[in-house]
Amino acid sequence: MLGSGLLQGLAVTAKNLAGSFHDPTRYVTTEYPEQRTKLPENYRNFPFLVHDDPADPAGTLRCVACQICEKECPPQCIYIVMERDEKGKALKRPKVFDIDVSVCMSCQICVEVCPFDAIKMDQEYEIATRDRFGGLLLHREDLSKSNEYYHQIHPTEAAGVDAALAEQKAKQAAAKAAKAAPAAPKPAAATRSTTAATPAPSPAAVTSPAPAATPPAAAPVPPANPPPTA
Amino acid sequence: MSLAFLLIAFLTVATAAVAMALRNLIRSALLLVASWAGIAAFYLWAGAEFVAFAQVLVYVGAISMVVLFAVLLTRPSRDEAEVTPASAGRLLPALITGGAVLGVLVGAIVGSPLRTTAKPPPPVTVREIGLQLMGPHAAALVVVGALLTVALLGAVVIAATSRPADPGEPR
Amino acid sequence: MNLSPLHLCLLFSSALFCVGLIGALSRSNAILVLLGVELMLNAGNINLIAFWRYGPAPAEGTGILFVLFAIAIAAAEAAVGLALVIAVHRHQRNIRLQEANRLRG
Amino acid sequence: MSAPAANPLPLLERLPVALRDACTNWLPESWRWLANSLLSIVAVFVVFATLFALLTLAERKILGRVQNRPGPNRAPLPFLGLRTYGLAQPLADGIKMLTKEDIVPRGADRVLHFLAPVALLAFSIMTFAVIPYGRTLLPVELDAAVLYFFAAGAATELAIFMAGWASRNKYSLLAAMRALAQLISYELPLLLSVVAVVLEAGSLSTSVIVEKQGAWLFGILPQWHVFTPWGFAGFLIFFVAALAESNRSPFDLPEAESELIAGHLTEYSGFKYALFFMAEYFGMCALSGMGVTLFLGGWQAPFPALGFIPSYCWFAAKLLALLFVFMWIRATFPRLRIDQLTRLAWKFLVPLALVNLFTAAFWVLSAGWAGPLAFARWVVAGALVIGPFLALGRRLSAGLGPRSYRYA
Repeated sequence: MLGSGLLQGLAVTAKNLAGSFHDPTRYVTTEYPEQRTKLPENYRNFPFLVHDDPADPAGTLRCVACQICEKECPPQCIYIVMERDEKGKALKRPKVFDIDVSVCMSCQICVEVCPFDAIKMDQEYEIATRDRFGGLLLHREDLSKSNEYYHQIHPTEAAGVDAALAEQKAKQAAAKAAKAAPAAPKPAAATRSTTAATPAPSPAAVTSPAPAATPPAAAPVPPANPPPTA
Repeated sequence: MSLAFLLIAFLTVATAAVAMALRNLIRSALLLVASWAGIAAFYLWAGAEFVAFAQVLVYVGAISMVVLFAVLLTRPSRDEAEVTPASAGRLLPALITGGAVLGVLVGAIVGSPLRTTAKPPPPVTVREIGLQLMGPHAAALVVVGALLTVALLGAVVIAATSRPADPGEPR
Repeated sequence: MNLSPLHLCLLFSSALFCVGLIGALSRSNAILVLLGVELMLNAGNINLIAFWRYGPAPAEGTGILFVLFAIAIAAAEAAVGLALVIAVHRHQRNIRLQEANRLRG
Repeated sequence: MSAPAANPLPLLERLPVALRDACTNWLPESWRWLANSLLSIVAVFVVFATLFALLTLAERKILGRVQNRPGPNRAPLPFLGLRTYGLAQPLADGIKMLTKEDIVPRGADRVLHFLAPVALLAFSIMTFAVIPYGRTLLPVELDAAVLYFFAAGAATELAIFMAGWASRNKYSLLAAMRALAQLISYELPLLLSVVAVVLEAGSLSTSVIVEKQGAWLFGILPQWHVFTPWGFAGFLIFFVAALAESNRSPFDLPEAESELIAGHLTEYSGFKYALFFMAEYFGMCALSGMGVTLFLGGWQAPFPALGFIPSYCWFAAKLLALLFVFMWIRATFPRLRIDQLTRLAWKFLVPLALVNLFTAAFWVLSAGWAGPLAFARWVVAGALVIGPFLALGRRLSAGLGPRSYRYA
């Protein structure tokens, strides 16, 4: 009959109207500035630099100013100047590390190419600014964030990174020991992947809610690069 | 009350005159609507409430719409509704004729001793109008109804395009 | 010269009538001519109401009824007239009355 | 406002008139009517302007709730910082509208562009004059009140056309043409459905029409027109036509945002836009008020026992309920296409309204039937309503149904 569809439609909207008052599953709005939804762990937008010691953020940056990310960045939003001492010798840390987030396209390539796990993706999305040019150009100080913060926003991935770094450090120590004892054989590269699964004791892993077990596929496994001190 | 009448009369005639002289058809149609509304105001002033509302309903509500539709459908160019002003060859005879008619009418009106009653008119309620329409004037009402129906049908037939319906037209 | 209200009403209506007449005669646009005719009809209606109001023997509501009928007929006239204008425009792409001089469409 | 009734009314019922008299009693007799009329105008305007402000908020709130979101709830009260569920939103909107720049296009017809919103608002306010808001609250007692209402309402179409034409914008002009076509089409069923009421009541006066609906069947059932077969059908026709006449969704084609930007409102900004908005809501209120008056018993209480509540409260309650339905419908239905719109008017509503007129005539003629004949009266009238509805509805919806899509 003509009109029955109209009545059905009215019933649907009436149900919504009444339901939004008593049914929290219908009413999905969050009052944004006061209430915030928890971001999913894999959410990412702009990169930041990881440092290890909050007491000395500039000194413990993992970045060695190798400029790989600068070269790989598709929109070329990264600008790095390596710090040098007065004799011109490279100090392996950035003097300038700028990211123009108004240009950045959040592709995460810088994170994937970084051999030192020094640059990671942040979850900070409230970057609105009144300063059109300077406000969106982030400097080293703005970008530098602690490893604990990294554990907070990406717990699973950070645990994997920590484990890999710890293993690398252990291997370096072993290599040093092997150098000291010249007869010792070099450890096979194939053992890396198996040992990476074992959780390494890390001070930051305690704060992370997720168990630092096998890192998921999303967690970048550090590629087999020569250790920085080599 | 006479002042109100003079005001209404002046405004009505003025809007009508300006409307007849304008180049822009839309403006002249809208001014004519104002003029019709002025006539309705005159009816109100004269105490013919029902006629006044009927005048507004028919002229301001319906005829103006038809006029505006006709103007928009027959615009000379797509962008404006300007028309040529009256040419001198037509204006002059028209003015002479109109002036002559006006002179004759005014002379006749002023010169004739019209008997008028001082008493106010009998208040005619809607009920009485209805009874009159259905009683003594029922035949006229039927004729008017038939006339309106025929006129509307004729208007539709005249104005409708004879284009056959497109079979692919969406329902 | 002492003019009664009836005189004033009649003068008003004749002025309106002449405005309509001049408009209908002088303009060449068919719509404006039709509107001029409408004005003349309205002027006639004013007369009817004026005589109903001030006339010597105001019959109960006859003037009002006449005006009502006249309004109805004016509506019919406007509808047919404007339909004709539209039909003329469809044939000639023009509604100047001087050029609407062919009977064959 | 009309003279008080003969028997003394309760205090609450008399309150508005008593207040008005207290305000104007000190004036000489010859001036009092003028002061009274002015007070009525001011009162009506203030009440409906406030209602307009609250309706804009209520509409957004209801639309929000239907879409499972809260609607505007953040504008704080000035200097207090209290949010009060967005109660200050109309205030903020008003200030925004007042302070925005008023832009007139270069090619626009400046005079008409200015005149259109003013005329529209003026005519919409004029329609409020003849609605009886309560037993003693009728701004203007007119013998031909219903005719006056629709005459004033008809003039609003002209204002919409003026707006569309004066903007010199293709979208505006298209909207003006659409508005003309739509308003003419729906004027007819609107008037025809009202004629049925006039037939039954035997009067064009709104106060008489309301008073005729004041009896109670068996001492309990209200005899509003909507509770008769022809009245119910008439009310539905009236309501649909009123939706179209006030340019409300789903008939808001003249200002369809998705097709015509905003139709005749495209070139309006600032305060003129606010005037249009106000006029639209005023038109909605006036038509709802007329619907309440003609079909829903006006200010009459629904049950005799509830008569102690003042009549204007009943009127307000019915008006608000009707306005809520307006918003509910806006929240529910998608917009019609222009050909569907005109087809609905001419092929469905007009024939139904004409048949309904016959039903009403039958109802009036059979008023004296009693006993089993009264039952037959209901059956015949009901069949006269439902039969044409089904037949016409079948024709209207023939060939239409849920569409099936094939993905290429």
